[in-house]
Amino acid sequence: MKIRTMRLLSREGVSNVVKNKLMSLASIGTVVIALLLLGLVLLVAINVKSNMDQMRKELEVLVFLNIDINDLDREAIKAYIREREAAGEVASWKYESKEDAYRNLQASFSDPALLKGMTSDQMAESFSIRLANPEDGAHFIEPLSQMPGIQPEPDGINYPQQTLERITGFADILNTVTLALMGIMLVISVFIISNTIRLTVFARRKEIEIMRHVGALDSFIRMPFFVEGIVIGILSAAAAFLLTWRGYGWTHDTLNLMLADLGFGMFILVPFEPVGMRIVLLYFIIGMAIGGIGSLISVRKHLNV
Amino acid sequence: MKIRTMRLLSREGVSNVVKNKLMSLASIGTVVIALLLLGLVLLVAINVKSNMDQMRKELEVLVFLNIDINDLDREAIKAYIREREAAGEVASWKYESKEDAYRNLQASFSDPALLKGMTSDQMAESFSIRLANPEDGAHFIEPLSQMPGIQPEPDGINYPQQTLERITGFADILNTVTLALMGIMLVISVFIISNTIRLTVFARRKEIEIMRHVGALDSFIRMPFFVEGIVIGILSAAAAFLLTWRGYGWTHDTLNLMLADLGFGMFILVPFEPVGMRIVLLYFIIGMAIGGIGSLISVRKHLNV
Amino acid sequence: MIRFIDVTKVYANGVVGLAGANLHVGKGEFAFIVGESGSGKSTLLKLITREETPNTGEVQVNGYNVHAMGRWEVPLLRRSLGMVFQDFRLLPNRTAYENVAFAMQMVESLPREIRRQVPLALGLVGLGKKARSYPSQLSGGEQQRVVLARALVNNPAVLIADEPTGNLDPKTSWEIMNLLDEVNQRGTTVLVATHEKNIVDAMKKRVISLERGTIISDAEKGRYEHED
Amino acid sequence: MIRFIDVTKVYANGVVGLAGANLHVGKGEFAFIVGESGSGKSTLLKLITREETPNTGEVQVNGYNVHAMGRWEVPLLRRSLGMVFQDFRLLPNRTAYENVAFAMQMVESLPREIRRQVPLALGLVGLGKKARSYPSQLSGGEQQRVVLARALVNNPAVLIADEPTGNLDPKTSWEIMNLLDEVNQRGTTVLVATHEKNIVDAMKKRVISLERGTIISDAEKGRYEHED
Ligand SMILES: Nc1ncnc2c1ncn2[C@@H]1O[C@H](COP(=O)(O)OP(=O)(O)OP(=O)(O)O)[C@@H](O)[C@H]1O
Ligand SMILES: Nc1ncnc2c1ncn2[C@@H]1O[C@H](COP(=O)(O)OP(=O)(O)OP(=O)(O)O)[C@@H](O)[C@H]1O
Ligand SMILES: [Mg+2]
Ligand SMILES: [Mg+2]
Repeated sequence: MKIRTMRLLSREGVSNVVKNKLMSLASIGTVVIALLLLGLVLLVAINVKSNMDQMRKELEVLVFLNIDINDLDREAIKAYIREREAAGEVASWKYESKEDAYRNLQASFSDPALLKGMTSDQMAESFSIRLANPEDGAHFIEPLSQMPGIQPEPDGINYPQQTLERITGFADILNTVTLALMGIMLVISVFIISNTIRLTVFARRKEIEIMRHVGALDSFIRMPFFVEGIVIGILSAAAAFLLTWRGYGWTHDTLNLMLADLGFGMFILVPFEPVGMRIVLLYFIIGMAIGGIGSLISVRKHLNV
Repeated sequence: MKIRTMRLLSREGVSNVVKNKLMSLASIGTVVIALLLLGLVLLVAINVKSNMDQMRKELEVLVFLNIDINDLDREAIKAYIREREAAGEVASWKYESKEDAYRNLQASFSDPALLKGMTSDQMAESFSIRLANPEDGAHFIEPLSQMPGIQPEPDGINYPQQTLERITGFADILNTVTLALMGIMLVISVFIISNTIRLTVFARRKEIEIMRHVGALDSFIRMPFFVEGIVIGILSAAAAFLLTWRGYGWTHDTLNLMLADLGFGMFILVPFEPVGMRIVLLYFIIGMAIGGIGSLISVRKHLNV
Repeated sequence: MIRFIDVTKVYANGVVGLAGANLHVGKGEFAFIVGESGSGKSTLLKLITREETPNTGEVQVNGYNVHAMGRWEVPLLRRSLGMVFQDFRLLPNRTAYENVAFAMQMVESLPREIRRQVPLALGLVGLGKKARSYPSQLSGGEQQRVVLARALVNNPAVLIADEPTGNLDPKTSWEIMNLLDEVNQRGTTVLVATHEKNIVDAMKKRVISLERGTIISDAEKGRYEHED
Repeated sequence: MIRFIDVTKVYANGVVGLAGANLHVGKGEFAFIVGESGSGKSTLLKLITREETPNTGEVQVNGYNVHAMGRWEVPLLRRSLGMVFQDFRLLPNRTAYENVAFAMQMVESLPREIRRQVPLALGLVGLGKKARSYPSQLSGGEQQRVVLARALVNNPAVLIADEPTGNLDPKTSWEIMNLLDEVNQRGTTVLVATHEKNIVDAMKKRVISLERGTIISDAEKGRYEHED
């Protein structure tokens, strides 16, 4: 195909988008919807994941020391934690003395009378440790549990293994569900779009017939439809992105306010910017792929007749 | 229009569904997707609402009595609660004696040593009351707070007003979001479907022209398209229902298991049966309306040419 | 029956289709409309069937002003007209039989009537054997004849035919023209636009000649080429 | 140039389009194909352009077996053929000029060439003034002539015309036939299916007569009605 023919046919494809307004709008509309569905699933997943990561990061290993622990044992434990911190396994840690513990207990009871007869001597000292990687809990706890001065099981070392497992399990489910939903949405999108394109090609089958009639090569016939598909893909991606950007911005602002109002301040929607680029890319790639490939497939059916 | 013409044209419409396989499948596919989107929103909303209602129902008014309360005052309070129960305002209530309270406190501490020096005498008796309508809390508490024998503010009467407000607020948001989403989905559905129908009518504009050519009344021309639309609506509704039923059944079983596994046993998906009927109705009504009205509108455009 | 009063049709792009035409075709008449390609024959016929509307002047069919009709009256007008046009216009997904029957179904004839009339009409145009063929399975001339059968099947008051023999060999053309003559004998007003010089000359009917949108002659027992 | 060897075409529904046809049309020849409606004229032409394929026998164009060609070779075959068919087949959303230019663009002619040739071709068929009209704005005969201009514009080796004057008045028909003769004089092989008895008889060219799918006569300087 000569450059000039290519240019001619491409221009043809672009102008077809304008000429067949009805069909172009139909196609763009469906591609936009398909992309929005994809984007919706993606954004929900990203947000849930980000919130869950935050929750995981806040999990702590609690180590309760014997009430009558000696300084040597305490320092050994401290040294162990410091060593692991140096190795990068511990993100941060905190020591709670007997006095701290008593004050906290006091604060948690509304009626101080209830603590009558209790003294700080009866409280246990403790370390609370945030791990860099919560999954490595066992690896960190194993040597610790052998050390002297720590309360016996089951109270000595408290690691919310169960909570972690819940979160991890939930994240796994979420990943699967997201992938499945994305898959379904993609299938639906391709279905809607191939329908639309098939119909537009069907409505223009006479045109294809006439092109063959005057001796147009198959590649000549495909070219305008292909360009048309790509253009529609690009326009759809742009529209979908605009809608997503605006829509998410609005949802982000409103929902974060509402969540804060209702006291769920720990849950927040992530801002759009960091994920925006990914979504732009996704939209344009999928939009153009769907448009281009969709039209090629649809035209082929009519070329074989 | 004579009965026989009506029958003829209706049969025409039905057989067109079969003849124009490509277009019928395209239309059915899009209507099914539209209905599924609606169904999805509806089912999510129903489930969240049902879980939140459950949570609301479990809210309790806690009334702590003075440690040195006399029998008269206690009986007066009990009488008040009974009276309100008779009036249908109280769903159920429970009395917790000093001994019960002590035992519960004991059970909540892993180390009984921590309760050394405390006796059941130091505990407060309490009533826990579930209201029939949690929103009426203030109305129920008002007279109660005037009665003697109840601990002074802020500990005396504990009603999780804040939790209730959170739940109610969340339910309000949910209602709005659901309505908005349903609206958007409906608009999207109508958009996708009217696109598809417009394209199918466009592809058959020659046919309409010929019908007009031989003197067919506009109503004659509309009839087959209308029937075609209705048939497509019905088929789509049936398909969408089947998919929803199966899909929800599967999700229900799997997700409830997972939630239980992860210890979120208090959250459960409602079974399909009670909402199923509503969804069938919704699908069929919307499917037929969209199909029928959609085709009438699309045909009209071509009748005016 | 059909009356044109100072009718002018200028198309949107400025081309003059018909210019100040005055014409009267009485009930039961037979008239040929002749003229070069692009002279306005089809335009004239389309004004009668209301596929086009005039810019000025009035077209009357049966005393009614066609232009002033409501949208809903157009089908009723068309039902009184049998029409054959240059672009054949058959429903592609119906057989020849079904295409003809369709015209009867649209005027709500009895099924019994339909079963009787349709084969008759197809037989008249020589296509009794092609009843079950789809348009795509018919030759150009055969398609044209199916259209003619469809136009005739309802015994219309007026038959409007635009080059009904354009794709037919001379022998078949003669048969068709004789058929139209016969239909005319039975009382139908017939208007035929045609290029068949031989037939026009031989049939000695009324001939209306057009040239660039103007009626330049209108002669009883006329000939294809008018004598000034 | 074109050769039919024992070619039989039976359509899917059992109708015989062509039966055991043998034919040779040499380079630079001019031949009319005549016969009643449904006799197989269009079938014969469609076998050359490969719109239909034969059941038995072989159709050769320029020595190549048309039936045995690969899909991708068909466009190349068509480019060497100029084709005019009964159903006009113009692109509805392009003007007359653009429709003709399109055929040149498809064979990748230079824009300069296109700007020169297209008006020439439209002028040849008498439509110089209608270049900017869309098909729907043209009369039946005008559309047919645009198709003819499109078929001629690439100077094809063979011109296949199926009733190119079906919608034309006698005068214009003569002009077109003379044009085809002229094209033939310049070396193009011309095959015309037609019903124009007067013209066929007057032009004294080769005439191939068909009857129910069979070639019943093939005469140099023949007449429309063959003499047995
Ligand atoms: N829709 C239209 N828009 C613009 N011009 C038109 C339209 N239809 C017809 N014309 C022009 O009006 C003139 C008359 O056209 P008409 O179809 O009446 O001719 P005709 O006598 O039927 O010709 P033919 O014998 O070729 O069919 C022609 O020049 C044609 O180009
Ligand atoms: N696609 C098809 N399927 C079945 N039968 C067909 C098909 N095309 C043509 N025929 C039949 O084959 C026979 C020859 O058709 P053809 O089109 O070759 O005739 P023709 O000589 O061109 O006639 P006309 O002058 O009316 O155009 C006719 O009887 C026709 O009905
Ligand atoms: Mg005309
Ligand atoms: Mg033919």
